[in-house]
Amino acid sequence: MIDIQILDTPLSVEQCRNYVAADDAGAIVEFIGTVRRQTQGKAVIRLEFEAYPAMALLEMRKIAEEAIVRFSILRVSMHHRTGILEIGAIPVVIAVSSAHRAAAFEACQFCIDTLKQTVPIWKKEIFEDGEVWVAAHP
Amino acid sequence: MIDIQILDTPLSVEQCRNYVAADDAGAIVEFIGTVRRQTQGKAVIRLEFEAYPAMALLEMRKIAEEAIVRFSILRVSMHHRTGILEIGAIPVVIAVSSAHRAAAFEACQFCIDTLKQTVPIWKKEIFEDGEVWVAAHP
Amino acid sequence: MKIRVLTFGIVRDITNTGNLWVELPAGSNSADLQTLLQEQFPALKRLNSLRIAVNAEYVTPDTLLRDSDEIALIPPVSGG
Amino acid sequence: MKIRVLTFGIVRDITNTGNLWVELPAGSNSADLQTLLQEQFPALKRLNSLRIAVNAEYVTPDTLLRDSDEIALIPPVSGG
Repeated sequence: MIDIQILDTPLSVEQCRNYVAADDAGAIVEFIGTVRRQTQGKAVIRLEFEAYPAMALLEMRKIAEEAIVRFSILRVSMHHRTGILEIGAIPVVIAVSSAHRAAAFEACQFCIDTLKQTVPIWKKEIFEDGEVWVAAHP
Repeated sequence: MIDIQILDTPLSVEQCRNYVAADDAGAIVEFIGTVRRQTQGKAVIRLEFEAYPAMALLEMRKIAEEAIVRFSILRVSMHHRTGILEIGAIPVVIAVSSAHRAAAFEACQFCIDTLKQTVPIWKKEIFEDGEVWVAAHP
Repeated sequence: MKIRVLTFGIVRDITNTGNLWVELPAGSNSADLQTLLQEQFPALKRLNSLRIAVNAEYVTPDTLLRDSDEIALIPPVSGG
Repeated sequence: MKIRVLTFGIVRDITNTGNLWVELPAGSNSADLQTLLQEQFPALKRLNSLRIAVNAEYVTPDTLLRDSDEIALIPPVSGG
Protein backbone atom coordinates (compact mmCIF):
# COMPACT_ATOMS: atom_id res chain seq x y z
CA MET A 1 0.00 0.00 0.00
CA ILE A 2 1.43 3.30 -1.14
CA ASP A 3 0.52 6.89 -0.30
CA ILE A 4 2.27 9.59 -2.34
CA GLN A 5 1.53 13.28 -1.99
CA ILE A 6 3.00 16.60 -3.06
CA LEU A 7 1.56 19.43 -1.01
CA ASP A 8 2.02 23.18 -0.78
CA THR A 9 0.76 23.20 2.81
CA PRO A 10 2.58 22.02 5.98
CA LEU A 11 3.17 18.26 6.03
CA SER A 12 1.64 16.09 8.75
CA VAL A 13 3.98 13.44 10.10
CA GLU A 14 0.99 11.93 11.90
CA GLN A 15 -0.90 11.50 8.63
CA CYS A 16 2.02 9.54 7.17
CA ARG A 17 2.34 7.41 10.28
CA ASN A 18 -1.38 6.72 10.46
CA TYR A 19 -1.28 5.60 6.83
CA VAL A 20 1.46 3.02 7.40
CA ALA A 21 0.22 1.73 10.77
CA ALA A 22 -1.07 -1.83 10.48
CA ASP A 23 -1.90 -4.73 12.77
CA ASP A 24 0.83 -6.78 11.06
CA ALA A 25 3.44 -4.06 11.61
CA GLY A 26 5.95 -4.40 14.42
CA ALA A 27 8.02 -1.42 13.32
CA ILE A 28 7.51 1.98 11.78
CA VAL A 29 10.50 4.04 10.67
CA GLU A 30 10.00 7.68 9.75
CA PHE A 31 12.37 10.06 8.04
CA ILE A 32 11.57 13.73 8.49
CA GLY A 33 13.59 16.32 6.63
CA THR A 34 13.82 19.70 8.35
CA VAL A 35 15.14 23.02 7.10
CA ARG A 36 18.50 23.82 8.73
CA ARG A 37 19.40 27.36 9.62
CA GLN A 38 22.73 27.02 7.88
CA THR A 39 24.36 25.13 5.05
CA GLN A 40 28.11 24.86 4.60
CA GLY A 41 28.56 27.49 7.28
CA LYS A 42 26.28 30.02 5.62
CA ALA A 43 23.07 31.31 7.26
CA VAL A 44 19.92 30.26 5.42
CA ILE A 45 16.93 32.62 5.46
CA ARG A 46 14.47 30.23 3.85
CA LEU A 47 14.14 27.54 1.21
CA GLU A 48 11.88 27.39 -1.81
CA PHE A 49 10.87 24.04 -3.29
CA GLU A 50 9.53 23.66 -6.80
CA ALA A 51 8.26 20.41 -8.31
CA TYR A 52 7.24 19.03 -11.65
CA PRO A 53 4.23 17.52 -9.92
CA ALA A 54 2.97 14.97 -12.46
CA MET A 55 6.42 13.47 -12.89
CA ALA A 56 7.45 13.79 -9.23
CA LEU A 57 4.38 11.81 -8.18
CA LEU A 58 5.25 9.09 -10.71
CA GLU A 59 8.90 8.92 -9.65
CA MET A 60 7.99 8.81 -5.98
CA ARG A 61 5.56 5.99 -6.67
CA LYS A 62 8.28 4.06 -8.52
CA ILE A 63 10.54 4.39 -5.49
CA ALA A 64 7.83 3.16 -3.13
CA GLU A 65 7.03 0.23 -5.43
CA GLU A 66 10.69 -0.72 -5.65
CA ALA A 67 11.01 -0.50 -1.85
CA ILE A 68 8.09 -2.90 -1.45
CA VAL A 69 9.64 -5.35 -3.93
CA ARG A 70 13.19 -5.13 -2.54
CA PHE A 71 12.48 -5.06 1.18
CA SER A 72 9.97 -6.93 3.24
CA ILE A 73 7.77 -3.97 4.09
CA LEU A 74 4.04 -3.43 4.38
CA ARG A 75 3.21 0.19 3.59
CA VAL A 76 4.95 3.36 2.48
CA SER A 77 3.87 6.98 2.76
CA MET A 78 5.94 9.72 1.08
CA HIS A 79 4.88 13.37 1.28
CA HIS A 80 6.89 16.22 -0.20
CA ARG A 81 6.31 19.91 0.30
CA THR A 82 6.55 22.69 -2.27
CA GLY A 83 6.65 26.47 -1.81
CA ILE A 84 8.42 28.63 0.74
CA LEU A 85 9.79 26.88 3.85
CA GLU A 86 11.20 28.64 6.89
CA ILE A 87 13.87 27.23 9.25
CA GLY A 88 12.51 24.16 11.04
CA ALA A 89 9.79 23.49 8.47
CA ILE A 90 9.45 19.99 6.99
CA PRO A 91 10.14 19.52 3.25
CA VAL A 92 9.70 15.74 3.27
CA VAL A 93 8.27 12.90 5.34
CA ILE A 94 8.75 9.22 4.57
CA ALA A 95 7.11 6.58 6.75
CA VAL A 96 7.56 2.83 6.28
CA SER A 97 6.02 -0.04 8.20
CA SER A 98 7.18 -3.65 8.35
CA ALA A 99 6.86 -6.73 10.49
CA HIS A 100 10.49 -6.42 11.62
CA ARG A 101 12.58 -3.34 12.11
CA ALA A 102 15.63 -3.96 9.91
CA ALA A 103 13.52 -3.91 6.75
CA ALA A 104 11.81 -0.67 7.76
CA PHE A 105 15.15 1.08 8.36
CA GLU A 106 16.62 -0.14 5.06
CA ALA A 107 13.54 0.72 3.05
CA CYS A 108 13.10 4.18 4.58
CA GLN A 109 16.74 5.06 3.87
CA PHE A 110 16.45 3.67 0.34
CA CYS A 111 13.37 5.86 -0.28
CA ILE A 112 14.96 9.13 0.82
CA ASP A 113 18.31 8.36 -0.86
CA THR A 114 16.60 7.57 -4.16
CA LEU A 115 14.17 10.48 -3.90
CA LYS A 116 17.13 12.83 -3.75
CA GLN A 117 18.54 11.30 -6.95
CA THR A 118 15.54 10.91 -9.21
CA VAL A 119 12.48 12.91 -8.17
CA PRO A 120 12.06 16.18 -10.14
CA ILE A 121 11.92 18.57 -7.22
CA TRP A 122 14.25 21.54 -6.88
CA LYS A 123 15.40 23.41 -3.82
CA LYS A 124 16.52 27.02 -3.83
CA GLU A 125 18.45 28.29 -0.82
CA ILE A 126 17.92 31.93 -0.03
CA PHE A 127 20.75 33.68 1.81
CA GLU A 128 21.07 37.30 2.87
CA ASP A 129 23.30 38.03 -0.08
CA GLY A 130 21.72 35.92 -2.79
CA GLU A 131 20.15 32.62 -3.69
CA VAL A 132 21.20 29.36 -5.30
CA TRP A 133 19.52 26.34 -6.86
CA VAL A 134 21.06 23.47 -4.89
CA ALA A 135 23.26 21.00 -6.82
CA ALA A 136 22.76 22.80 -10.14
CA HIS A 137 26.42 23.55 -10.73
CA PRO A 138 29.66 21.62 -10.07
CA MET B 1 20.75 16.52 24.66
CA ILE B 2 19.04 13.40 25.90
CA ASP B 3 15.44 12.69 26.91
CA ILE B 4 14.77 9.28 28.51
CA GLN B 5 11.39 8.25 29.85
CA ILE B 6 9.65 5.11 31.03
CA LEU B 7 5.89 5.61 31.11
CA ASP B 8 2.85 3.52 31.93
CA THR B 9 0.64 5.74 29.78
CA PRO B 10 0.44 5.89 25.94
CA LEU B 11 3.61 7.22 24.34
CA SER B 12 3.54 10.42 22.30
CA VAL B 13 5.62 10.22 19.14
CA GLU B 14 5.13 13.98 18.76
CA GLN B 15 6.69 14.63 22.17
CA CYS B 16 9.81 12.71 21.15
CA ARG B 17 10.01 14.52 17.81
CA ASN B 18 9.49 17.93 19.39
CA TYR B 19 12.31 17.19 21.82
CA VAL B 20 14.84 16.37 19.09
CA ALA B 21 13.78 19.13 16.64
CA ALA B 22 16.51 21.77 16.35
CA ASP B 23 17.44 24.60 14.00
CA ASP B 24 20.72 22.80 13.26
CA ALA B 25 18.92 19.55 12.37
CA GLY B 26 18.39 18.62 8.74
CA ALA B 27 17.11 15.14 9.53
CA ILE B 28 15.00 13.40 12.13
CA VAL B 29 14.69 9.62 12.14
CA GLU B 30 12.08 7.98 14.34
CA PHE B 31 11.66 4.35 15.25
CA ILE B 32 8.23 3.39 16.53
CA GLY B 33 7.63 -0.10 17.82
CA THR B 34 4.07 -1.34 17.47
CA VAL B 35 2.36 -4.42 18.88
CA ARG B 36 1.77 -6.97 16.12
CA ARG B 37 -1.33 -9.10 16.11
CA GLN B 38 0.74 -12.21 15.63
CA THR B 39 4.16 -13.60 16.41
CA GLN B 40 5.59 -16.67 14.71
CA GLY B 41 2.17 -17.39 13.25
CA LYS B 42 0.38 -17.31 16.58
CA ALA B 43 -2.36 -14.77 17.37
CA VAL B 44 -1.40 -12.33 20.13
CA ILE B 45 -4.12 -11.03 22.43
CA ARG B 46 -2.00 -8.40 24.16
CA LEU B 47 1.49 -7.73 25.53
CA GLU B 48 2.58 -6.84 29.03
CA PHE B 49 5.79 -4.92 29.60
CA GLU B 50 7.57 -4.82 32.92
CA ALA B 51 10.64 -2.73 33.69
CA TYR B 52 13.24 -2.38 36.41
CA PRO B 53 12.78 1.37 36.10
CA ALA B 54 15.85 2.78 37.90
CA MET B 55 18.19 0.53 35.96
CA ALA B 56 16.31 0.76 32.65
CA LEU B 57 16.56 4.57 32.74
CA LEU B 58 20.32 4.32 33.38
CA GLU B 59 20.87 1.78 30.60
CA MET B 60 18.80 3.80 28.13
CA ARG B 61 20.81 6.90 29.00
CA LYS B 62 24.07 4.99 28.40
CA ILE B 63 22.83 4.01 24.95
CA ALA B 64 21.88 7.60 24.10
CA GLU B 65 25.24 8.88 25.35
CA GLU B 66 27.10 6.30 23.29
CA ALA B 67 25.03 7.19 20.21
CA ILE B 68 26.00 10.85 20.62
CA VAL B 69 29.68 9.93 20.95
CA ARG B 70 29.72 7.42 18.07
CA PHE B 71 27.54 9.20 15.55
CA SER B 72 27.34 12.81 14.60
CA ILE B 73 23.91 13.47 16.06
CA LEU B 74 22.34 16.35 17.95
CA ARG B 75 19.58 15.02 20.22
CA VAL B 76 18.04 11.70 21.24
CA SER B 77 14.67 10.95 22.79
CA MET B 78 13.86 7.41 23.97
CA HIS B 79 10.51 6.58 25.55
CA HIS B 80 9.49 3.08 26.64
CA ARG B 81 6.08 1.98 27.77
CA THR B 82 5.22 -0.41 30.60
CA GLY B 83 1.95 -2.15 31.43
CA ILE B 84 -0.66 -3.77 29.21
CA LEU B 85 -0.51 -3.00 25.49
CA GLU B 86 -3.14 -3.97 22.96
CA ILE B 87 -2.52 -4.68 19.25
CA GLY B 88 -1.32 -1.50 17.51
CA ALA B 89 -0.15 0.17 20.72
CA ILE B 90 3.37 1.62 20.90
CA PRO B 91 5.88 0.04 23.32
CA VAL B 92 8.82 2.20 22.29
CA VAL B 93 9.67 5.42 20.45
CA ILE B 94 13.19 6.52 19.58
CA ALA B 95 13.77 9.85 17.84
CA VAL B 96 17.18 11.13 16.73
CA SER B 97 18.12 14.40 15.05
CA SER B 98 21.26 15.23 13.14
CA ALA B 99 22.58 17.68 10.57
CA HIS B 100 22.70 14.97 7.91
CA ARG B 101 20.49 11.95 7.47
CA ALA B 102 22.95 9.03 7.40
CA ALA B 103 23.99 9.66 11.01
CA ALA B 104 20.38 9.84 12.18
CA PHE B 105 19.53 6.49 10.56
CA GLU B 106 22.63 4.79 11.98
CA ALA B 107 22.15 6.21 15.46
CA CYS B 108 18.44 5.40 15.64
CA GLN B 109 19.06 1.80 14.59
CA PHE B 110 21.94 1.52 17.06
CA CYS B 111 19.67 2.76 19.87
CA ILE B 112 16.86 0.27 19.25
CA ASP B 113 19.25 -2.65 18.59
CA THR B 114 21.15 -1.98 21.82
CA LEU B 115 18.00 -1.31 23.84
CA LYS B 116 16.80 -4.79 22.97
CA GLN B 117 20.06 -6.28 24.25
CA THR B 118 20.77 -4.43 27.46
CA VAL B 119 17.80 -2.54 28.91
CA PRO B 120 16.04 -4.41 31.75
CA ILE B 121 12.56 -4.47 30.34
CA TRP B 122 10.58 -7.67 29.84
CA LYS B 123 7.78 -8.47 27.46
CA LYS B 124 5.14 -11.11 28.08
CA GLU B 125 3.07 -12.27 25.13
CA ILE B 126 -0.45 -13.31 26.00
CA PHE B 127 -2.07 -15.84 23.68
CA GLU B 128 -5.48 -17.46 23.87
CA ASP B 129 -3.97 -20.62 25.29
CA GLY B 130 -1.27 -19.25 27.53
CA GLU B 131 1.47 -16.69 27.96
CA VAL B 132 5.23 -16.52 27.60
CA TRP B 133 8.07 -14.24 28.68
CA VAL B 134 9.80 -13.46 25.39
CA ALA B 135 13.37 -14.72 24.96
CA ALA B 136 13.50 -16.28 28.41
CA HIS B 137 14.17 -19.81 27.22
CA PRO B 138 16.27 -21.28 24.39
CA MET C 1 7.36 20.57 -35.76
CA LYS C 2 6.85 23.02 -32.96
CA ILE C 3 7.21 21.52 -29.50
CA ARG C 4 6.61 22.98 -26.09
CA VAL C 5 9.25 22.34 -23.42
CA LEU C 6 8.47 22.70 -19.72
CA THR C 7 11.25 24.23 -17.63
CA PHE C 8 11.87 24.20 -13.90
CA GLY C 9 14.28 25.58 -11.35
CA ILE C 10 17.50 26.91 -12.75
CA VAL C 11 16.47 26.03 -16.30
CA ARG C 12 13.49 28.34 -16.00
CA ASP C 13 15.80 31.06 -14.68
CA ILE C 14 18.20 30.54 -17.60
CA THR C 15 15.50 30.46 -20.27
CA ASN C 16 13.43 33.09 -18.50
CA THR C 17 10.20 31.18 -19.18
CA GLY C 18 8.36 28.15 -17.87
CA ASN C 19 7.18 27.21 -21.38
CA LEU C 20 9.76 27.19 -24.11
CA TRP C 21 8.58 26.82 -27.71
CA VAL C 22 11.11 25.14 -30.01
CA GLU C 23 11.05 24.46 -33.76
CA LEU C 24 12.55 21.07 -34.64
CA PRO C 25 12.52 18.92 -37.80
CA ALA C 26 10.08 16.01 -37.66
CA GLY C 27 11.95 12.88 -36.58
CA SER C 28 14.15 14.77 -34.10
CA ASN C 29 15.15 12.97 -30.95
CA SER C 30 15.89 13.95 -27.38
CA ALA C 31 19.60 14.56 -28.11
CA ASP C 32 18.71 16.92 -30.97
CA LEU C 33 16.52 18.97 -28.66
CA GLN C 34 19.26 19.14 -26.04
CA THR C 35 21.85 20.28 -28.60
CA LEU C 36 19.56 22.97 -29.96
CA LEU C 37 18.73 24.31 -26.50
CA GLN C 38 22.36 24.30 -25.38
CA GLU C 39 23.24 26.38 -28.48
CA GLN C 40 20.41 28.78 -27.79
CA PHE C 41 21.17 28.97 -24.02
CA PRO C 42 24.90 28.25 -23.45
CA ALA C 43 24.41 28.51 -19.67
CA LEU C 44 22.65 25.11 -19.84
CA LYS C 45 26.04 23.52 -20.64
CA ARG C 46 27.36 24.54 -17.24
CA LEU C 47 24.78 22.52 -15.30
CA ASN C 48 25.82 19.39 -13.42
CA SER C 49 23.37 17.43 -15.51
CA LEU C 50 20.45 18.05 -17.83
CA ARG C 51 17.99 15.29 -18.52
CA ILE C 52 14.94 15.25 -20.74
CA ALA C 53 11.61 13.80 -19.73
CA VAL C 54 8.89 12.85 -22.17
CA ASN C 55 5.40 12.36 -20.81
CA ALA C 56 6.74 12.49 -17.24
CA GLU C 57 9.41 9.78 -17.76
CA TYR C 58 13.15 10.17 -18.15
CA VAL C 59 14.15 9.22 -21.71
CA THR C 60 17.37 8.23 -23.47
CA PRO C 61 19.05 10.52 -26.07
CA ASP C 62 17.70 8.50 -29.01
CA THR C 63 14.06 8.84 -28.01
CA LEU C 64 12.02 10.35 -30.83
CA LEU C 65 9.92 13.39 -30.01
CA ARG C 66 6.42 14.19 -31.21
CA ASP C 67 4.70 17.54 -30.94
CA SER C 68 1.92 15.95 -28.89
CA ASP C 69 4.38 14.85 -26.16
CA GLU C 70 4.75 16.61 -22.83
CA ILE C 71 8.47 17.41 -22.89
CA ALA C 72 10.43 18.74 -19.92
CA LEU C 73 14.00 19.76 -19.21
CA ILE C 74 15.16 18.35 -15.87
CA PRO C 75 18.14 20.11 -14.26
CA PRO C 76 19.90 18.45 -11.28
CA VAL C 77 17.21 17.53 -8.76
CA SER C 78 17.54 18.55 -5.12
CA GLY C 79 14.40 17.46 -3.32
CA GLY C 80 14.23 16.06 0.18
CA MET D 1 24.51 -11.27 55.85
CA LYS D 2 20.92 -11.09 54.71
CA ILE D 3 20.44 -9.51 51.32
CA ARG D 4 17.33 -8.57 49.42
CA VAL D 5 17.16 -9.53 45.75
CA LEU D 6 14.77 -7.81 43.34
CA THR D 7 13.17 -10.11 40.78
CA PHE D 8 11.45 -9.35 37.49
CA GLY D 9 9.62 -11.11 34.70
CA ILE D 10 10.11 -14.84 34.57
CA VAL D 11 12.39 -14.79 37.64
CA ARG D 12 9.56 -13.34 39.70
CA ASP D 13 7.28 -16.08 38.36
CA ILE D 14 9.86 -18.78 39.23
CA THR D 15 10.59 -17.43 42.71
CA ASN D 16 6.98 -16.41 43.29
CA THR D 17 8.02 -13.10 44.84
CA GLY D 18 9.35 -9.70 43.76
CA ASN D 19 11.59 -9.49 46.83
CA LEU D 20 13.71 -12.48 47.61
CA TRP D 21 15.57 -12.57 50.95
CA VAL D 22 18.79 -14.59 50.89
CA GLU D 23 21.26 -15.47 53.64
CA LEU D 24 24.88 -15.34 52.42
CA PRO D 25 28.27 -15.37 54.21
CA ALA D 26 29.91 -11.94 54.42
CA GLY D 27 32.39 -11.61 51.53
CA SER D 28 30.16 -13.47 49.08
CA ASN D 29 30.26 -12.37 45.47
CA SER D 30 27.81 -12.26 42.63
CA ALA D 31 28.68 -15.80 41.49
CA ASP D 32 27.99 -17.16 44.98
CA LEU D 33 24.55 -15.58 44.95
CA GLN D 34 23.78 -17.00 41.54
CA THR D 35 24.88 -20.50 42.58
CA LEU D 36 22.77 -20.39 45.73
CA LEU D 37 19.67 -19.20 43.90
CA GLN D 38 20.06 -21.78 41.14
CA GLU D 39 20.20 -24.51 43.79
CA GLN D 40 17.13 -23.12 45.51
CA PHE D 41 15.24 -22.59 42.21
CA PRO D 42 16.53 -25.08 39.61
CA ALA D 43 14.22 -23.54 36.97
CA LEU D 44 16.60 -20.56 36.89
CA LYS D 45 19.19 -22.81 35.21
CA ARG D 46 16.96 -23.23 32.18
CA LEU D 47 16.93 -19.52 31.33
CA ASN D 48 18.77 -18.25 28.27
CA SER D 49 20.81 -16.01 30.53
CA LEU D 50 20.74 -14.72 34.08
CA ARG D 51 22.70 -11.62 34.99
CA ILE D 52 23.08 -9.87 38.30
CA ALA D 53 22.84 -6.12 38.75
CA VAL D 54 24.15 -4.28 41.78
CA ASN D 55 22.91 -0.75 42.35
CA ALA D 56 21.35 -0.71 38.89
CA GLU D 57 24.50 -1.77 37.01
CA TYR D 58 25.38 -5.14 35.51
CA VAL D 59 28.28 -6.70 37.47
CA THR D 60 30.86 -9.43 36.87
CA PRO D 61 30.76 -12.74 38.80
CA ASP D 62 33.58 -11.67 41.16
CA THR D 63 31.81 -8.52 42.37
CA LEU D 64 31.50 -8.53 46.15
CA LEU D 65 28.05 -8.01 47.60
CA ARG D 66 27.09 -5.93 50.62
CA ASP D 67 23.76 -6.06 52.41
CA SER D 68 23.26 -2.34 51.72
CA ASP D 69 23.39 -2.91 47.93
CA GLU D 70 20.33 -2.94 45.70
CA ILE D 71 20.70 -6.35 44.07
CA ALA D 72 18.60 -7.59 41.16
CA LEU D 73 18.35 -10.74 39.07
CA ILE D 74 18.08 -9.90 35.38
CA PRO D 75 16.59 -12.62 33.16
CA PRO D 76 16.88 -12.26 29.34
CA VAL D 77 15.60 -8.80 28.46
CA SER D 78 12.97 -8.33 25.76
CA GLY D 79 12.09 -4.66 25.60
CA GLY D 80 11.36 -2.64 22.48
